[in-house]
Amino acid sequence: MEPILQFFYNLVPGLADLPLWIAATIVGAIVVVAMFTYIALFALIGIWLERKISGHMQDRLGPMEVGGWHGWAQTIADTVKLLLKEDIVPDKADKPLFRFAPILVFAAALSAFAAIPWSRSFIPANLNVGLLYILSISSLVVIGILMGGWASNNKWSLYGGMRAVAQIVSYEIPVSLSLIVAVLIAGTLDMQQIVLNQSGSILSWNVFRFFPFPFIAFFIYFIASLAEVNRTPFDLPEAESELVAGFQTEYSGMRWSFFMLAEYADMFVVAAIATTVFLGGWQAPFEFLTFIPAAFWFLGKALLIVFVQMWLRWTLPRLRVDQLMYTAWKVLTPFSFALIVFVSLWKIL
Amino acid sequence: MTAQEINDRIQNTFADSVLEFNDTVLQPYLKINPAKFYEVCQYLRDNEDMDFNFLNSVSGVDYGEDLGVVYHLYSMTRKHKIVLKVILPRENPQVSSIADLWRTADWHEREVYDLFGVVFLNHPNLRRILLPDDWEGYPLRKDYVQPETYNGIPVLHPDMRGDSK
Amino acid sequence: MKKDNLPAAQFEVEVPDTLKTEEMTLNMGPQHPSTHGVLRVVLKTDGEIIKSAEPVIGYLHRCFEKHAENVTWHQVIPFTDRLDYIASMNNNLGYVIGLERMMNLQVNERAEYLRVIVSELNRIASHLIALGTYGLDIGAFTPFLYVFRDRERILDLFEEICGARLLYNYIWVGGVAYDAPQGWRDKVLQFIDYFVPKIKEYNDILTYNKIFIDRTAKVGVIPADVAINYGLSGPSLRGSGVEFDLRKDDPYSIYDRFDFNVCTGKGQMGTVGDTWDRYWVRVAEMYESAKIVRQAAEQLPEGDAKETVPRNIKVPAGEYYMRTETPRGELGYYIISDGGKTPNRVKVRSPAYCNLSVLPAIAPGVMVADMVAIIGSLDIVLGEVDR
Amino acid sequence: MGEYFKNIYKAIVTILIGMGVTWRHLFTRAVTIQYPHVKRELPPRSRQKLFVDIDDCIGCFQCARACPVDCIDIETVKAGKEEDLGETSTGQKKRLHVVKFDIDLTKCCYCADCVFPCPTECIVMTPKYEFSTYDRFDLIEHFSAYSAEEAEKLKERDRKEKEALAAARAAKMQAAPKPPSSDKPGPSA
Repeated sequence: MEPILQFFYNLVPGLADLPLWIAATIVGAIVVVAMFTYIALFALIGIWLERKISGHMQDRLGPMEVGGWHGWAQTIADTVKLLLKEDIVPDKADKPLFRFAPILVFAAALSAFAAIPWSRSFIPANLNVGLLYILSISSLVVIGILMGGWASNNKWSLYGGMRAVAQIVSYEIPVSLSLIVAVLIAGTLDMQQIVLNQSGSILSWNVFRFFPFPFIAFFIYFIASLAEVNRTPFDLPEAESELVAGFQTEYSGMRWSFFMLAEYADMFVVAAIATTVFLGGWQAPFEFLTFIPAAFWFLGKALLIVFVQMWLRWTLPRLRVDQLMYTAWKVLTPFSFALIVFVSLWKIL
Repeated sequence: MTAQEINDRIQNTFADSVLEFNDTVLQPYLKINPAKFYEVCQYLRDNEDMDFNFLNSVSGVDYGEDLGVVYHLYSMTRKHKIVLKVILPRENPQVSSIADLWRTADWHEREVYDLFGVVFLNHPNLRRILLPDDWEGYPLRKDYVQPETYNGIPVLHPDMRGDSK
Repeated sequence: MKKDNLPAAQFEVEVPDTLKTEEMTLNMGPQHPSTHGVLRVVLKTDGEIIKSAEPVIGYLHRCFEKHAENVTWHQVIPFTDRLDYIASMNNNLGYVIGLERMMNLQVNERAEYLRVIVSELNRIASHLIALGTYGLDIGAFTPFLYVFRDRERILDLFEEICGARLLYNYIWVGGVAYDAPQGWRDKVLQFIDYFVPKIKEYNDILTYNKIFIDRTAKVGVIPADVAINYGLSGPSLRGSGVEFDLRKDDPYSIYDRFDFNVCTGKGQMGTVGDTWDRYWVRVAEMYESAKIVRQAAEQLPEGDAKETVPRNIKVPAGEYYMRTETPRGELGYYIISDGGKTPNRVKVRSPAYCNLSVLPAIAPGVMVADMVAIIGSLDIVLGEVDR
Repeated sequence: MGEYFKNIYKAIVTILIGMGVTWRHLFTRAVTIQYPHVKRELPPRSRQKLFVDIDDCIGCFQCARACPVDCIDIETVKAGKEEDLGETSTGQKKRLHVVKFDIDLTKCCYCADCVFPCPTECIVMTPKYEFSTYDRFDLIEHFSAYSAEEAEKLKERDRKEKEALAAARAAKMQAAPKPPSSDKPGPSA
């Protein structure tokens, strides 16, 4: 928090005179609101982009009406509609859990933003175990999903919730193991430090160092992270052709939009982690491009990964539960273990 | 094998099983004695020369005085076909089920039961299939009168009810 | 049943006696995204594994057979459109040929060729939908829109020849409702030239996708003898490796003049008769149908397609069971005439109805996700199942 | 083990092939049209809304009889002896007032079976497809050239004529009981 506090002290001179805890609370609130706004904006733009990308990939145009130019206001209109919808809680649902689940899911997604470095100075919470923090906080999502699935008192939701638990818990392992490959190279869990370790040209990014091991690790991380955020081909928890809508079957309106928001926030989080850990974070690919702000590079790389996530979604069919488990336990996990061994040996030698 | 040969074989194997044989029509048919029906079918399926392995369809027919069930059989190996008819009385029509010979007959017979009220003896699961379980009457019989209500809900179109136009 | 040798259940889990488990009854449908209409399947599941499945049908029952008894011979044709609304041309054809055989009516050559062209185009359109929705069932959305793109072109052709895009009422007793307009034949040939390379695209994105193969191969295996015993027909039967196609084995119309192959499942990706084979038979049949359309369009004779359409349809008393090969299988019309103005009875032996009846036999032991794959591979149209 | 690696290889390659297909499509032109702004020109045979050129209608009931769903409702009144209703464009003499010609488009199944039997080709299907309404009853199209009052008047006249005819016949019958002649009953809906 130090750099940000410093940044605000410079911005608002009077702030430094206040006691630290008040100043920190104010700044913290501002950052949280900013993050929330960012997530909401990202979800708005992300959903619109997803619609446009899927549209064009399918030989159509996607939304074209609302707002004029290429239907840019479509998601805004949809959001307004969702917010105005009646809040329905099923009669036989476990009401407190049902109400709490979307909040928990969203809170988990939001908290993960705390440790993501946007530039040299802007990182909401510069923890020295940043990576560990993100991994652990983002696994809270699964509790929210199970809660929602269980509390809905609907068999399809239950299926979705159970699938989500099995899937996300399994895929945590390849996710963590593949990140460890990069951690081994960087020698730290501090997100900012990992980025700083990769300064220089594109070749000093983790993904290209010790070639090809971190490259494969990046690949494994990307696949496993798709499963973490329930995207195709791993969208089993919501598999619309099997489970109607999975854990969110009974949700509508505002509560459902929280799930949606969390999904897009999670998409961005995993992309941001991949960027930070493997793709040099906010670093420019070449020295002479450093005049472009760091946040641009960070966002650019993260959004590129988000685009690939969308691209895959509109290309691939869905796996079955047993195949999902096979992929996690028999392919991704052994491979990431092997990578850890190879990279450690390389480091030792 | 022609229909005539099939007829001869059946008549030789099962005495008075064939009540009528007609090959002057487009598709020759045999009227089978309901009492012997199951045995004849079993013979038709299992006999090497017959080998009727495919049951095309089972249709209920209302002939006015009687009801009938018509079976279209085909052999994929021998490429011959035959039509079997069973004539049943209007009151309490019963014939043995062949659902264990050709499993496809299961649903076909349920349909005939549903729409004509023919009871298939030894059928594994003789329930209505197309209509709701609590439907009354058998709609494809010629003397069927459409009820005015179903569970208290008017079912006839206003034009047909005659109370408004 | 003597000939029953269904494969052993795919997934079996040993549960120790000390652990108390319960079966869950799950109502899949009538409103469910992948039951292709209003089919309801009552599933008994043990976790993800299905113990038994019982299809419940009748939600779309529209009393076709009762209707047919109350309208004139010709007026039945628009109702046949609505049986299998994805392949209306083929539905018209069966009924009409049945009547023509009863009336002993010879049809004009040009009309015969037009009939073959439209029914084979409709077969392609129907298989395209089967492909697209199957992709959708497995979770791939994009192929669905690609097939619709190409299906639209077929519908455009139909709209040009008969004015309707879905329910054609085109094939009439004695001929067809309209002769082909100027230049229609060339458009058909152009479409075939455009379409055949497009099948590769579907194969690239769906058929040979490893995930798709994993999802469909070795799932829902129907051995040949079981398939025959359950009265399966069409691609579902041929997927089990039975080389049986009414266009070859019991030819009607002028199908004996064309050169085409009967495609059967060979178990390329797993076992013969699995869902991938049934899917693949449809893909392969599109090539064959395209071949037939090309031949028919090239040989299309000049003439008046409406020449032999009778003004009044007088069907002599008698009965006939007419079966034709629709995209879903053997569609049989059992027509009984008493010589009057209206049919005495028109019974429809619908292929989807018989194909669906195999579901309880192959469902036990598969997963919920496989259930979707199996229903999709049988390619049912509920309009035809329930009539 | 070989199978294991082969599977992974196949998965990666086929996924890349699939991604290639969607990537190519990302840059191909959309095949859809923006419907309310762009409208497709329908072929002339397109079977959409029914239209009746009532000036040509001779009230022969052929279309109503051909309709499989009974959505055409016609009522006619015989023209008087001195009345001349003119001719249709095909040169047929009109002998009936078509006082009612309603088509219930909610029932219509667009099969075009009514179009073919029409002797004067006055009932046709047009390529007009945008006719949704807020009220179902607006979908009942009234084609008759007569207003409700005129139609009522004509029907009243017809009824009176028929009554008079029946009375005259009854009187005749009483005078000389003969087997009733096969009179043509006026077509009724």
